[in-house]
Amino acid sequence: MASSKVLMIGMGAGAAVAIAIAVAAFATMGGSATTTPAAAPDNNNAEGAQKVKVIASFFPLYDFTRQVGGDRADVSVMVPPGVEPHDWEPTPQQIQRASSANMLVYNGAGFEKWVDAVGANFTVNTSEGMSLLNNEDPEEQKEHGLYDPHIWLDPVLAKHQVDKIREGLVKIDPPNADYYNANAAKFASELDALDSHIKSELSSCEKKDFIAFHEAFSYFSNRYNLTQHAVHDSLTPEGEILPQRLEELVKLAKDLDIHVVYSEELVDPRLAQVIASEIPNGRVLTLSPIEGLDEQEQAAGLGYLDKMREDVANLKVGLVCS
Amino acid sequence: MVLEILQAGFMQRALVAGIAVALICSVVGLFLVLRRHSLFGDALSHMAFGGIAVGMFTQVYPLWTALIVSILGALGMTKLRQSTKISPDASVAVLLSSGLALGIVLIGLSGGFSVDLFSFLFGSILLVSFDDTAMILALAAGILAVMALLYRKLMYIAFNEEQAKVSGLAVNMLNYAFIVVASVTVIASIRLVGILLISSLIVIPNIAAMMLGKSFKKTIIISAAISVASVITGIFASYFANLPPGGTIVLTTIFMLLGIMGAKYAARKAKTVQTAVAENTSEPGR
Amino acid sequence: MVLEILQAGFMQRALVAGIAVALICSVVGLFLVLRRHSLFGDALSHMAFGGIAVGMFTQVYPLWTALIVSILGALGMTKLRQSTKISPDASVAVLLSSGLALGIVLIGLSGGFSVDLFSFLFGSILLVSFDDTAMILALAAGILAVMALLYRKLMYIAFNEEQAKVSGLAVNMLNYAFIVVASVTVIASIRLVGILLISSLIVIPNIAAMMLGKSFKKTIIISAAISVASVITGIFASYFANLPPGGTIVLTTIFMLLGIMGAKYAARKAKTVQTAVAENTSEPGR
Amino acid sequence: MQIVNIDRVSYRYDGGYAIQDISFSAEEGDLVGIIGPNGSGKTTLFNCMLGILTGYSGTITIFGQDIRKSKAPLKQIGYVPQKHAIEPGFPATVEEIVSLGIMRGKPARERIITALETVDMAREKDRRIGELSGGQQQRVLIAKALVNDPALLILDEPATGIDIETQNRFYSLMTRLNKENKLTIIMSSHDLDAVNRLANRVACINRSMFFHGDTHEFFENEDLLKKYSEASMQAHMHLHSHH
Amino acid sequence: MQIVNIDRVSYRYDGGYAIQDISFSAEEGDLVGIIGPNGSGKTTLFNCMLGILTGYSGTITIFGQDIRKSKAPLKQIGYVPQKHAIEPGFPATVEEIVSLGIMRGKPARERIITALETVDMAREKDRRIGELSGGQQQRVLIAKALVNDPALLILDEPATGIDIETQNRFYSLMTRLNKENKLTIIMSSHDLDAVNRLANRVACINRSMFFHGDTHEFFENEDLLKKYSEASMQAHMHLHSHH
Ligand SMILES: Nc1ncnc2c1ncn2[C@@H]1O[C@H](COP(=O)(O)OP(=O)(O)OP(=O)(O)O)[C@@H](O)[C@H]1O
Ligand SMILES: Nc1ncnc2c1ncn2[C@@H]1O[C@H](COP(=O)(O)OP(=O)(O)OP(=O)(O)O)[C@@H](O)[C@H]1O
Ligand SMILES: [Mg+2]
Ligand SMILES: [Mg+2]
Ligand SMILES: [Zn+2]
Repeated sequence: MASSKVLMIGMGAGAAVAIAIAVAAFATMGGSATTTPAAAPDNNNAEGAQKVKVIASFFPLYDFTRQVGGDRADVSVMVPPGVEPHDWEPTPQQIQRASSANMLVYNGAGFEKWVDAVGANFTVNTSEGMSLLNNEDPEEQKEHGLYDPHIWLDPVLAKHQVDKIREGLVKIDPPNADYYNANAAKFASELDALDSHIKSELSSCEKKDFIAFHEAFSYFSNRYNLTQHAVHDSLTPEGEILPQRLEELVKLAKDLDIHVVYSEELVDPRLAQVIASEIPNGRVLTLSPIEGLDEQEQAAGLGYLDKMREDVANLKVGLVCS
Repeated sequence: MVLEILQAGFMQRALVAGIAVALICSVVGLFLVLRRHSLFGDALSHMAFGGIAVGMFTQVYPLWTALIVSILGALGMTKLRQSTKISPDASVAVLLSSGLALGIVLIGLSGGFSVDLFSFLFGSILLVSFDDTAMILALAAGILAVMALLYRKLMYIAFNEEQAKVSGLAVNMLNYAFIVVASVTVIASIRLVGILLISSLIVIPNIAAMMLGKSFKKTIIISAAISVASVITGIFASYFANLPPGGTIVLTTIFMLLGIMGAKYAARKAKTVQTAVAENTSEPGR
Repeated sequence: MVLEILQAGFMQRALVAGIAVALICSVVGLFLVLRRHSLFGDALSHMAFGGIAVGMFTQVYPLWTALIVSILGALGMTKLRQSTKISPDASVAVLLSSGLALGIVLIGLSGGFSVDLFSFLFGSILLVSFDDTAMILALAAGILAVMALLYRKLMYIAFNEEQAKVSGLAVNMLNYAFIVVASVTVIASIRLVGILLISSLIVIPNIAAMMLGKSFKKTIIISAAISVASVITGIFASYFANLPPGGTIVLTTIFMLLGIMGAKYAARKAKTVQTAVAENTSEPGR
Repeated sequence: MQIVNIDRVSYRYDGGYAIQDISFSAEEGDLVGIIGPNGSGKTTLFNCMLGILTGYSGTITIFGQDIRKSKAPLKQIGYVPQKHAIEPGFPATVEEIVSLGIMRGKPARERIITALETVDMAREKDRRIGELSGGQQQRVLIAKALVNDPALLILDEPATGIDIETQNRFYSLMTRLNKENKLTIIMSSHDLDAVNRLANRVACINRSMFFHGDTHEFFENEDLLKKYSEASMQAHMHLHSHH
Repeated sequence: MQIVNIDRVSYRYDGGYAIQDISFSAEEGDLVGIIGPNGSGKTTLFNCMLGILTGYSGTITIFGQDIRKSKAPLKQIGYVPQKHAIEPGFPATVEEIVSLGIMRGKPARERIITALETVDMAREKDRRIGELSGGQQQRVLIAKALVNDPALLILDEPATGIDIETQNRFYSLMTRLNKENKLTIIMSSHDLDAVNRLANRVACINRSMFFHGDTHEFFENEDLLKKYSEASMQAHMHLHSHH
């Protein structure tokens, strides 16, 4: 439970209020969040003025866009570092900034409900043309749309996203088309390498079942023939976990002989810990849905590829791979 | 500088709406503070949270359920206090806890909810629209009119509820009426400026004013002046220092309070020294 | 059924930690309620928020800054109340507003924050670890021991601060000591069971107990019994009805309060009817 | 004209009866002294008459109206309570507090000043109520009761804590209002001398009423006086021996 | 042995001096009556003596200790305040409240009962303090002051609101404690009769002190008595004419 609301809260007024309504905050509802101007990356610096201004919705797309845009595009991100992007909402100032950018890159599949409100000059929906998984839960459909948005966690689909970004950049900045094409091709090959890395790493595992923190790994599981379970039976890491659900999870882990419960960076670690403490030899590892990196990770220069490799390493432990 | 910042429409609106909110919060707030309901604003926002949950659970427009549940909660709290010996601040705490628990349990029952609706509670003074400004001005005028009308009666009740009753005032009715006015003040203001600002504007200018004003009338006027000054100072400071306006306004009120306390203390010190000196110089003559 | 639910370690820990928290909150809470500090728990959690922001701003481990800033804030509040005529509930409101504003402004200054740290404020009774349970048991024992030691003195201060001072008690020191104990109680409990539960456990069992117990001792015992019973009932109810435990416990305390009020009312009614009957039957004989 | 009629009034707290079967009446121009030891029910009786306590049995009629049915009589009553816990920090001046008493007619400045003058407090009118000494506060509350130009005064130990000079002035004022303006006054007191001097009627209660009649009848009757003293000593036994 | 020594003590509130240049002392076994009209500074003086007000000038010595420097004397003082705003809902019994008074020795049950018996309240010991009548509460507070077996009693209008019988008992008790146990008592009162009967010394104040000496000296001196009455009438003028 706990946390998710807060996690989603940006800084500033939103957080203020959320805490003021203390429980509203910890009771888990997603957050209506706002960010102070200071929190958003500053893209008004002098040298950025000549480059095309691109704004990406959240971290993976920011990373992809940086790879493709290289030093010819001035890329910034909407959801600030360290903030859970599910149900995140921008402030009017952020909207204004986004609408002044040359291009807005977003995930689509219902992940960013605020896109229409921005009224961007030019938008790239990176999931366009993809065959998406349906959101099975009718209750959730109302809130989180019809589809499962977590496509970026499948390197093959990520390649598609990168291609969409390339298309977009070429369109708004034709003079640099070759540059962008070359960058995209280079990054695509790295994604291919990631794909085969995952395949080989997970080729000889004892188990197929794992317990993620929220249902972010459906595309991933389909691709690599795994079975996903989740602490939060939901496409978002929100909502209070109730006693019966905890018990179900413990039973599930015991039945499937699972000893690892996965947590995420942006949530309260205690939830996974409690479940782990109930199962024999239980332990908690991180399986990042790469929905946002905190400032330290970003400062350390970590990117999508590094995070995916970390995930694979951790998954190998849980799936007992040789 | 000042002129430049006043050109932005959102700054104009923030100032106008902020002043309106400051006025009603400080006037209504004096009575809340005297009734020992200082944290009513905070408690009511929690009740509003419960109300929003009710709305989502019953599929009714949450803004309305928030308003209705809040007012019912506030009336229930008044009833609780009137029919038991529970102290006023404890009854406020019961209101807060109930609202919160209600919300959480309903959310649990319905298995989650769409959070957009929470924007209701998370206003920011910079995001006030033109319509909002017009609305709060009209509402503020109405609230101030009602308060002016009930002024003497509410003052009597704040002074001594039992004596007011004995004098023939319909104390219970007046309590209900006041709490409805206070609820409307809080709910209307929350939407615009957020809960943080409300709670502080209710309390801090009033306790500062109570240190200065001897009479009730002067206390109200000083309190209104302090809160309006804080809002204006806070908005300008937040602009120039690039700080969140809500927090800056609150810190401004707190600095004003501390300043007034310091001034009083210094005055007292000076007097005591004078006294001591007078004592010493007069000694030989005795 | 009951046995089965007790097999899960998290349920056992929830019960043990819940009972410990219920005990300390109700005992410390009686004094908070009598001092008109009912919403101290809520206010302190806001101060803790400010403290976390200080930690992030100064790059110090936020748990410590939260604790330190909270305790300093609580001491400051005590100082404020002791050196002015501000009513206790208003001083609690000042604490709440200051903490919140401090946090918001610091977050604004630092341009954002990593939210993990907030999990500090957002405990859930189901997520209590073994270590947490041991910690809260030890802490509860310590807090209850201190309260037992200071019992008579704190009762005297709650009854009448001035008279306690005149009797030679070091009232200011005792006030500071108590507020530190209360702060530790709140901060330690928040991490485990969340702010919602704390605020309610501080207030509701105590106002219910004050309706029943004639003596101070009985009031403490009844209050502790009510809060422990609510925690146990609430946890079981939340399990069987699959509801959030925190909210369910709070609603249980509220139902107990309403039940006690109803019973008192019914008793009073019955008596009045008796009286009336007695009056009528005795009439002819006069 | 009958101003007050109390007919077989009883009230019980959780602990038992505080007053039982009290009956008496006051005509226009009466000054009734209510006497009785501590805990004998004087304040309880007043609280029933003033609508503070409602669960009494019996009937209380003031100005011909059953006060259970109409609150209108209250606006014509001036009341000085026994206890007045005035918040030290309450932000109002003496003048403002007295003005609260005005429930009939316009809250005119002169009325307030006049009322304050009768208790010799006009010079303090701009001070904060909470700053005054205990006796000064009591005087202000008397002024507040008088300012309304009441048709009935109910005074619960009004002279408590007031210095002798002011007591004398206050009692002369009561006598004057009572005699000249035919103002009806019901006053409780432990000061038997004052009751003897002022009141034309006495009601002596100790849970139930054991005397009601002319003042001189009471004070000239040694037996009654003795009974009063004894009652005084046994007062505390009554409430608890009966449940 | 000198129990209390007040040496040129003055105190000013924001409004001006409430007491100015007050000096007097009490030897062991003295019963000092402090008299003066409302607002003359009696309570202010007591508050200075008891450490409630600290910003006074001059020196107050109790049991030979400067009370500015040591709070130790307080534990041997029994004090009955003038105002006691007891919360109606405070959850404590009469017995528990009296037990709070015990600052020296063990809080033994018998001590409490004995103290309650002296004010005739032992039978009410299990009742809630808030349920008592005003006079009954005052009696409990007297018991609370006595239970500590104090070496000095400070009583601010202690008999206020207490019925005559109990007043008489209380005054006899004071006389007995004073005469037999040599207990030093300082008591303010508006009841000159009582002061005349009880006190061996009188301090008459009205902002400043205008008499201090033997009781009979004061009460046999028509001039002084007249001055007291006049002071009474002018009391309110002093504070405000001086700033
Ligand atoms: N807190 C205060 N602030 C300002 N002035 C005060 C305060 N308390 C008392 N005074 C003033 O100081 C003077 C002395 O008051 P004090 O209470 O000592 O009088 P007192 O002799 O005890 O009177 P009483 O017989 O009515 O009890 C009065 O004029 C009073 O108004
Ligand atoms: N709220 C209450 N709950 C229970 N008993 C009460 C309550 N208030 C008063 N009593 C009891 O009722 C009886 C009458 O009290 P009341 O205050 O009417 O006495 P009184 O004649 O005014 O006494 P006093 O002279 O001391 O003012 C007393 O025994 C008192 O203890
Ligand atoms: Mg009485
Ligand atoms: Mg006095
Ligand atoms: Zn996700």
